[in-house]
Amino acid sequence: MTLLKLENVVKKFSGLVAVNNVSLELHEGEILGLIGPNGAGKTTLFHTICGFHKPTTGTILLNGEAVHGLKPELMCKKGVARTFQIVQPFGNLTLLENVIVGAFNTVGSYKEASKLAMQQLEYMGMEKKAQDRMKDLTFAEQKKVEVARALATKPKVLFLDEVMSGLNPTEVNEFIELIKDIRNSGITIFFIEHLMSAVMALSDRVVVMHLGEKIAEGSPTVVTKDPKVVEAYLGEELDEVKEVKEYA
Amino acid sequence: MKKRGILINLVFAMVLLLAACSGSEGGTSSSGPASGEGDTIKIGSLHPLSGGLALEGQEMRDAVKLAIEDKNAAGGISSIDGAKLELIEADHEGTPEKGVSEVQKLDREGVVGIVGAYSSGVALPATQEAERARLPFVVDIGSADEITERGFKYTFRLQPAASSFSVDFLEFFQDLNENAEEKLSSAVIVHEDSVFGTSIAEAIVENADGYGLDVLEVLPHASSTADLSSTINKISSLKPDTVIVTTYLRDGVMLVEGIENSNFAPKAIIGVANGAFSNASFFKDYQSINNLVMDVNYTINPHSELANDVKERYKEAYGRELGPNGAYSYMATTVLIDAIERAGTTDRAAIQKALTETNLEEHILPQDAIKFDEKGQNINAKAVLNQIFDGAPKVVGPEEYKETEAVYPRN
Amino acid sequence: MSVELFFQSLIDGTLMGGIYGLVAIGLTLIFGVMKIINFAQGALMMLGMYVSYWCFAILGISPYLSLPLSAIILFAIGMTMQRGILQRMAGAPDHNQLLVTLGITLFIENLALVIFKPDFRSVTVDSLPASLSFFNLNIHTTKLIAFLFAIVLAIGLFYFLKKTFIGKAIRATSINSQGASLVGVNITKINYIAFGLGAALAGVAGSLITPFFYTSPTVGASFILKGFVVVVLGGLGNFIGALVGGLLIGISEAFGGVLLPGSLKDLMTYLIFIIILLLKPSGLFGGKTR
Amino acid sequence: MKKSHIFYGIGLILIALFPFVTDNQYFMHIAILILYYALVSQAWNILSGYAGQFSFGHAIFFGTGAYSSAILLSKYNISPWIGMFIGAIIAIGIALLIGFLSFRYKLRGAYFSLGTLAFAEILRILVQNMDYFNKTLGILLPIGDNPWLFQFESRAGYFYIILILTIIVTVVAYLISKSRLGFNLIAIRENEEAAQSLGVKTFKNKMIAIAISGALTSVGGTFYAQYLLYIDPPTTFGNDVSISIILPAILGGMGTILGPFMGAIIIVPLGELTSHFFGGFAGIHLMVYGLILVLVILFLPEGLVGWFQEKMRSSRLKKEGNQNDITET
Repeated sequence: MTLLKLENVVKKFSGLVAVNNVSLELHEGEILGLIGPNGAGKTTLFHTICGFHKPTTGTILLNGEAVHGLKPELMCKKGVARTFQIVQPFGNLTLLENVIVGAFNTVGSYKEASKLAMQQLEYMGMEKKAQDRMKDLTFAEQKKVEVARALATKPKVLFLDEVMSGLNPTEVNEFIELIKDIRNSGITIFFIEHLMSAVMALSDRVVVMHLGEKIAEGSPTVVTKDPKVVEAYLGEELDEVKEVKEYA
Repeated sequence: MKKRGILINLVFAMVLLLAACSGSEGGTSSSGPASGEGDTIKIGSLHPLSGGLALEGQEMRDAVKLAIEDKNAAGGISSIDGAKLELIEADHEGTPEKGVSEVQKLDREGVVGIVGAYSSGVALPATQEAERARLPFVVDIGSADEITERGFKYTFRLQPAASSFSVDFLEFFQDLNENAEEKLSSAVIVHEDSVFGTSIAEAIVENADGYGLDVLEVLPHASSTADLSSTINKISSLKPDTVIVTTYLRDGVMLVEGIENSNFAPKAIIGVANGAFSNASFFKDYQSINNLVMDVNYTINPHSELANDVKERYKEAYGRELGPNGAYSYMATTVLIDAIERAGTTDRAAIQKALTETNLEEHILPQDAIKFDEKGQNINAKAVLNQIFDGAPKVVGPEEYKETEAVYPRN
Repeated sequence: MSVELFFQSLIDGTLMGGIYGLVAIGLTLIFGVMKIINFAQGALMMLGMYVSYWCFAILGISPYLSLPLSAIILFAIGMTMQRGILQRMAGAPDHNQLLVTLGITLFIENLALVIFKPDFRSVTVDSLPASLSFFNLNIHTTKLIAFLFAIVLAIGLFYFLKKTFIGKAIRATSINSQGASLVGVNITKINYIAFGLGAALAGVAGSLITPFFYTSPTVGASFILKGFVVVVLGGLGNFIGALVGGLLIGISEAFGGVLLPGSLKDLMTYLIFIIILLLKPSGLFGGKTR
Repeated sequence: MKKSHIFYGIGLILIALFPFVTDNQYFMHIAILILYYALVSQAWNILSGYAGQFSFGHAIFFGTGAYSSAILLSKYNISPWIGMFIGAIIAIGIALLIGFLSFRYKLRGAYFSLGTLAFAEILRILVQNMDYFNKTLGILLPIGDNPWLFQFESRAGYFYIILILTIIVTVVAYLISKSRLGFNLIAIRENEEAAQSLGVKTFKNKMIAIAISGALTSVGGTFYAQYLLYIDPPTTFGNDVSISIILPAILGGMGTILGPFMGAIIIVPLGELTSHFFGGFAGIHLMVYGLILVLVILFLPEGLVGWFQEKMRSSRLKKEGNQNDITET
């Protein structure tokens, strides 16, 4: 079943076209990967779907309901949660308080909210540091809390923007398992990732963007063999190209 | 989660509060003055010593000091075994709540009376606090009518109220026109927009009709304004016979300078209780623009020898001319000292009673004996009309204090 | 409104506007580069006024000659302020900087009160006629000089920032201090210089207004709020903008004073301010919105 | 939780007993000022400390409260007890208008501060020019001893009123800080984008914050007017008022419950002490006051309560670190 549907979405910034006529579908319960070289417009697309940008033209349907142009907070109320490419912590708050903010999306009382938040922290394995301040954490830890915070809003679909960058291999493996687990709990996942191993291991399907346009879509193994995709990655950092070719 | 920090803070707060409480027990009791036999008798001075009104406040504080030193030099309070007087200074910074707390502090210090205020906004709550503490408060300057309209027993005021200033001005205006060949009638009122200027201007407008004064326009401005040119332009476009001015020193000078440099010369510039036109620095430093400027003001009696003596000694001691404000502070202090002398005790109620019976004939003000009505207002208080001739002010009215004839209209 | 009144108001408003611009130029440098709302700017200007006053009172020197001295002294004071206090607060929340400058203002103003006494003091420039008149209109000479200085300073600083190395470094720091430090700009030093320069400009403004404005410890208060309004109107760090913003305020005040009753002319300033703030927060000449 | 409640209870009882310990009017006045500053600063704290919208013009609401109750009493003979609520309602109206303009047009940081400052100046100039408000002459309120008209013979009456009001405001702030609203506000302060992504309706929450903050500040204004019995535009709508509302919360710790109270307990006596010790030399006391202000902000940038919390946190971390070491060895 289609959960989210984009039809001809365009986002321009004073003349510059960041997202050009992208249409795609996100099915309920799947893990969809979004890849593409730097500057492809991936994060802009996320911003546009989540309500941080208004699409210049095009429609976005969530469960058949038009949601384009809604503010981010309303998108969240409708079950869309996200993390940020550059972490956006509430630095002066404790981890628990960070997650409580998310929990209050659906819960009314402080008691329930903190209970839910603690559960999410435990889920991410961060409960021991619940009383630490967010700004005192490492980058990787902050990413985890950001996921916990997003999950605490009880979303239907979770947007993850390069959640694994900067993590060491062990942490990456942990995260891959975690994301699978989240999907198994019934949450649809749409994620941007540069780390091809993670994309290959996780994605049910992959969408590829280049220069604002969608250039390919399909199963990870098929997409990475697509000559257009390989070409798009040429001129990128070498090892990434290698990585793409490796899987090709 | 923050519990512990909060608790420690709370304990800390308690300790502070308790310290404050125990401190109070050790302090002087709140009722009655502390000064006993052989001690000095304390007099409080409450003026704006810092902030925008510091100039006036310090001038007045110095005048209080001089009055106290004069009495001490003359042997102290003879009815209390020659007890010496001591000045306790307080600074109300121009804020009402500070005014209240300073009255309480003076009360704790055991003063037998307070001289002060300057700003009406502070005088109103400060006198109320003094009333509550049954502490005599002699207001030297503070023009709002309400100060003596609240039925307080312990509040006395030397300066005429705003409304009486305006009436004095209108009477002078009428007299001037009677004696003049050319009668002036149209006028623009320029005033600074705090209680001081506004109350005087409003009272003039209210009563103008009966005195043949035609007020074309009232132009208020903030006393700390950077620019008065639009006021001046408006005056030149209205072309009134007279410009009536109630301002503080700085804006008063700016205004006269501006008029002088414009194309329009009014036939008279008359200040009402003006902060500039009776100020020594205005006489001296602005001779090119101040000629024949008039001012209706509370001031020093030019015919009194005592006044000249006080003026000289003030200048010697503080390097500054004794202005009208200081003259009133000096006299307010003298009135209080006189009451202490007559009461023969430091009991405040007795001093209050003595104050109501004040009948001081030897003073430096252009008025009959200083006496208070049942509201505490100095009933004989009178403003005089000054005019500046070649950089020196001369009294031109009323008849009994006149030094020379007025030049009116001035051109 | 007569033609004469119209033009006289226009002239007076323009002159006064130039003076507001003059006061705002130093402020916009500090606000624009270091993002500090410097409430002490008025107090610094007051110190500049006293430098010129004492030079006049003791040595008989005209304020136009003591102007460089007041710039140098204020530069040193500004740098010390930055070095001793504000530098230590780098990274602290904005409002803390604002409150610190407030504390500094309180300190400087009352220090002046203690040392210089509260007396109003004035400086006269006898060599100049008080006003020039033509077509029945008057131009205040010393205000005109201050106005011309404001124009020269605004343009001069504009080119200083554009052309010189230090100027470019200041601009780079204001746009992106991290980026500037990456390309080898010594941020700390640039901040000293920028703040010193801002203070020196306050001193210059002070010297220039002594001939027609009283010097006293609390004089800064008359200008500081309008200064901020002008800075925001002109756009942060924009000198020409500050000048034009000053003119806008000066002229609207001049006409407001003639046309509006009571002291409502001051309302004009703040209404204009809020409208600009809401509709074009980057200022009249700011290109990008925040 | 229980233990802390007992502590608070004991603390409150101690404060409430204050008038029995001393009948010294001066100390009573200082205690009243401390509580009053704690109240208005706490009210400011809700908008600026929690929601991070740094208002530099809270005199807007303060003056509204002062003038509403004073006008209602002097012109219509309506008790300030009722005037207090009417004032709060008017303050909410003004707050929503200012909030709508500021938040709708996304005024942030220094721009919001300067904007509120300008709004306060506009109100001051308007009041100053309207006959209805008696222009610059201000309003003098009748003196008396009718508690129904907010008048008390003894200062203790005012003390208990401001004590109760301050407790109410503090409890309101506490409840907010533990509610969804409070977390939403803090989230907005810390990172508006992240807050939005978590479903926080930023505009609505900011509007609620400014309304509550404005209403509570106006209550402080009402108290001030009825306590000093004389108000005029500069002492209610002036910049100095806004600054004195801000200072206690900054010194004590913005965005904390006890911060405004701690700040007031320092700053009011500080002003008194400096003028006590240096009062003989006009100006020096304000110099010292300014100097101490600079030093405190320099060395306690998070305020007193923030500093304490940081100390607590680091000592806790150290302890935990030690424990970890022990378990590891």
